[in-house]
Amino acid sequence: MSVVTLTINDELVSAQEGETLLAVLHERGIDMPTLCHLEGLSERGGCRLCMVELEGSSRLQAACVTQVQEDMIVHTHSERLVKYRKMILELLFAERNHICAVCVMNGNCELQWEAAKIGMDHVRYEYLNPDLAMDASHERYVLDHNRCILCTRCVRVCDEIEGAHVWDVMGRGANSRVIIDLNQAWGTSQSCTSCGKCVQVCPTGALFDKGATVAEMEKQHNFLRWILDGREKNVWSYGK
Amino acid sequence: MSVKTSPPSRTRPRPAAEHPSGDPRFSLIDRTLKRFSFQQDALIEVLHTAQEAFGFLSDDLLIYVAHQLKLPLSWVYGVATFYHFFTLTPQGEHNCIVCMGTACYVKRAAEIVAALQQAYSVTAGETTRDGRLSLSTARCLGSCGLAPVLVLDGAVLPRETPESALERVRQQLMNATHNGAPQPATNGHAFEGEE
Amino acid sequence: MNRADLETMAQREVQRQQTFRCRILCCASTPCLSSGGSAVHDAIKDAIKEGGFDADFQAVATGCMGPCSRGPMITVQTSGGEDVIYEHVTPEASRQIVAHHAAASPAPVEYILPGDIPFFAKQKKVVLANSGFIDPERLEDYVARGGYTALGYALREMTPETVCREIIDSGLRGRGGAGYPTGLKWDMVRKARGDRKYVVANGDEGDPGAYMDRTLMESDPHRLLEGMAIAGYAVGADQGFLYVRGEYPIAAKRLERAIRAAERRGLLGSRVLDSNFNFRVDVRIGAGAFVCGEETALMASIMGMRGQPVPRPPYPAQSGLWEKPTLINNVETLGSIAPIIQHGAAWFAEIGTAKSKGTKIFALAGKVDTTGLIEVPMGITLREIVYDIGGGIPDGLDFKAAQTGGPSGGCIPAAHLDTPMDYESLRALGSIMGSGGLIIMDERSCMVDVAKFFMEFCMDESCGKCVPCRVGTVQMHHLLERITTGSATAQDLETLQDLCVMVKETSLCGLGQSAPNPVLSTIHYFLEEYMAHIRDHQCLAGVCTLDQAPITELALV
Amino acid sequence: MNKLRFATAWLGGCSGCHMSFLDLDEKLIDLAEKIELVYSPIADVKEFPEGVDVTLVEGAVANLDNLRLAQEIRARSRLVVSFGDCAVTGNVPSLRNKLGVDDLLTAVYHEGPGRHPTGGDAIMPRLLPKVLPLHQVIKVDAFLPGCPPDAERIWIAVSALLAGEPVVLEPSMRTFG
Repeated sequence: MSVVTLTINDELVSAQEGETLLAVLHERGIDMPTLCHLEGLSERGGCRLCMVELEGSSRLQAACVTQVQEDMIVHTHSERLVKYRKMILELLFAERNHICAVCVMNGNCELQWEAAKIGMDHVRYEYLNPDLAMDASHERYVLDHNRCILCTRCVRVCDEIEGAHVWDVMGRGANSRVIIDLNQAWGTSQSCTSCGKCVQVCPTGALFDKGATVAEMEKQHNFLRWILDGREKNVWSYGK
Repeated sequence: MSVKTSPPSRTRPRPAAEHPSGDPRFSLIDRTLKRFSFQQDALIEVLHTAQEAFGFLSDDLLIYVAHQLKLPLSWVYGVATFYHFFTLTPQGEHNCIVCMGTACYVKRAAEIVAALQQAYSVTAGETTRDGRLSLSTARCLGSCGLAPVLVLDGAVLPRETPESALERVRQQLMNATHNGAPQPATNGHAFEGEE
Repeated sequence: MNRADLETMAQREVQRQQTFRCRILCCASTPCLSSGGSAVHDAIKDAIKEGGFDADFQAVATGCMGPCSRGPMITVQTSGGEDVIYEHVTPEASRQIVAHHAAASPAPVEYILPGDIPFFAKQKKVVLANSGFIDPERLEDYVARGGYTALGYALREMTPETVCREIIDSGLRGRGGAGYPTGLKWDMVRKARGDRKYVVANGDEGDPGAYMDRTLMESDPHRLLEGMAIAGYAVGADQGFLYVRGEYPIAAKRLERAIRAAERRGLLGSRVLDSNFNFRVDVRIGAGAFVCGEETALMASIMGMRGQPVPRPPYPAQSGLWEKPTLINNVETLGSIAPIIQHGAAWFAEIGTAKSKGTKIFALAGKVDTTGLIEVPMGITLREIVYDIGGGIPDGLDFKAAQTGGPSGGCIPAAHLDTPMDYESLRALGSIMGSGGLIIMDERSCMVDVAKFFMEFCMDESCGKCVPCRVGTVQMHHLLERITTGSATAQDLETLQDLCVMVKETSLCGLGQSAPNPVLSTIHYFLEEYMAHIRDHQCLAGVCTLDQAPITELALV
Repeated sequence: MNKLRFATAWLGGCSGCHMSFLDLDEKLIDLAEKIELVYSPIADVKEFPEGVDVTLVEGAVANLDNLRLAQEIRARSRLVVSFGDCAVTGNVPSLRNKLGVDDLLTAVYHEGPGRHPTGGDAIMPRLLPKVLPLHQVIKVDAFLPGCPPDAERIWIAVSALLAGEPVVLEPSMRTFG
């Protein structure tokens, strides 16, 4: 693979051709907020947090779905971008009932942390306060729509890694919901293998282990690397 | 998403399993399945046929379609709920659609919707408790020259007012014999006036 | 069939038509059918039969004639005489009309619509040239008017490269809204590598208030198929998909029939017109999702998935349907192809302005005297459309604004009535050409309410994939709702504007990127109206309720 | 030295933020030297005074009394700080927002345990249709998130306010919850 040279925030950077811009930013240690992106899953480009400015292009681009190109000039933290990222996070907090204080993921939540990092300390939009259900019918896991940000990591991991495609999204727009099979109680699903991958990749408290209470839930994504290394490279590294 | 349907290839269709319920309407679905050689990309076409045959998409139907096309249930459910055309609940005996396209809006179709909603205690998109009338709104039926437009049991009625709309619906509910069984929904195919 | 057979077929049909002394063309397009067009058609057929005029008279069910609000329309063609157009025809009137033309009895003058009125005189029919003159269900009718000769010419006399060149030279731009040069798109797909390629005709006309594509599909389906086949030849595709909006069953039916008829005659399918070119077309019916007008969402829908867009690049030209190079063109764009090949790029480029060539179809609706479907040369002014073609604003009221581009467009105020209708001029005014919806509003329309109407539309139609569009449209709608109910503060207007700009710049697809346009455009031209709502609790048009107060004023009560 | 006129107020919240404030422990002594506490739930003052320099407001705006007090605070304070998650986001009190006010009262007082108020008296202030964060009702100058914000956060914020500087918290100091 050939190497391309690009400029990121006024610094010359070399990268492998075919890499996504987001991967390069991460390698360089540039902090890029993300929510729908998760290494090991296909990219969705839906949360719009990793938007960057490309010189010569009037449109902003999501770094997770943009491939690096020779002579690309990238700005990742302009005033405008930071302002938009804050607004997007505000929109997410206003959309459903994200009450951090009483959430199982308090302290470990990606949404909570992205907001803190960027300095989103209040929400200017009207809280929509939708009346949403919880599904605790599965013997080991719980689904709480109040905390879901529709990143679809659960849908993708179940489809791409587990191969069961239990999850999908129903409806559209603000009425979208993640669903199990025919929008049925999780405990009644015949396709679910109870592997728990969806729970582990969920960035918020929308999916958690039954029995976890406030601030007790922690998630780990290492298994994705482990599975993919095994599949792609026939390497099973038990370290870490 | 990585899962993909495959492009249509013109292979010989395989025979469809007979549906255990023996309901002849399933053969209509089977015909469409065969026409598209059980290709997964035909899902939307198959759902169209299923809804035309049964009036709405019950869980049973969705399961049948999912199994025939070898698609995950949640995929089929996700598609069926994404598109406005598909309905997962039974429709009323009579069907009244008020066009809310821009031209109709400018000519105050919202007042017609409000009048009907009030008169029949039903919100647009729902069916009355007694199952006699389904009221819905449409995103432009493309008859903008005739705005505001109403579609009552498949008949397009041009240049309506709240008063005339109420009268027409009243007439329609009175004239049609109340046979109890819900008639097949028109599936929004509002212009089947031809032929 | 080869080109000579095509020629024979055309001649035979022309001769057949000439045996009739009088052809009565009845509009069988949706609007006319809705106003009683089928009863009129039946009455004419009966009158012909009863009068024993079968040999002399022919009744033809045709596509749209244009002035839909004056329907049902009929046109009578007499050998040697001028065409006579009748409006608001009733079954009773149609008997009189037959009698008049049969025996020269007095004409029912009250139904005659003069053919030289500005509604017709100011138009230029290129794409709709056949519409209203042919029976869309008969291949022969289309062929008699020169149909499929362009395809035959392209296949025999041109290479794919020269076809693309011709389209580039014509200056044709996408009629779906964005106005991308069609020829360049073709050339990109032609050059793209792929063992299979696809052509998609986008007939998912979702703009509320627009029905150009439906009319074209219903009135002249073969023209669209011919355009698709030429496109297929030019880019190297052997499969086409025609994506028809679910609300248009008649269009879908006619297209299905047209495909079968064309396949039977060897004009589609394998070895088209005895050449080595194969081209199949399948119809796919949409199921009601505005977002499917976006090309990547449309492709998802064709592949049987939720109609959600995916980020571009890669563009469909490189990786589209099933990751193969795919050409997606709007139906109206493809409708312009055959005339360009037939008459040449130079002829087409003569029409219109320097940067916007050819004609554009508009669905003229709202508060004008004559509403309907019109095809005008690019660059005509809005004033000519409203006052000449449309006949002005009824009830002695004043023109307030014209809305173009539907939920993705904006409003043009009276001060800009003399703007030429072309891509650049409309964009400069903060609106877009769009697919061709043109809604005229008078002083009884409240512009804040109009903005809210479109925002509600976008909110309902947002696919939900990206956050700015999914939640941003809800919040923008909320803020507009507050303004129209009187519970907004000056701060809310600022929040709204900020949000508009963010959603426009960060949304994933065209739906979200353009959803704020109606708000931004109405704020730009009608700020005073917004302020009147917020500051004075007043809706000058008398539309909004304004029956609530800001929450902060509650405590003061 | 002129002492700053300092106030704290308690709207719809659990008073946990005030408890956390008291966790400043010995720092309270330092604070007492710099400020004059002119209004607070922990001081017996009935009327919110004029000419306050800094007011920390705990709790969401849930009823008409909260709304009136918030507006009074705004009119009479130079700097208003949303103190804790309830004031910043609505937090737990806002969980009732998905229910209508009438349904809520029925559920709590009629169907709930114990005696219910008969209504019609002036004891219970009228509930707002929705519980709102403070900044959606009045202009707020600084935000101090946390449920409750711990003493360290409070100290950093208060120190900045007393020094007349903007409140700047480290990312780990500004998480909700």
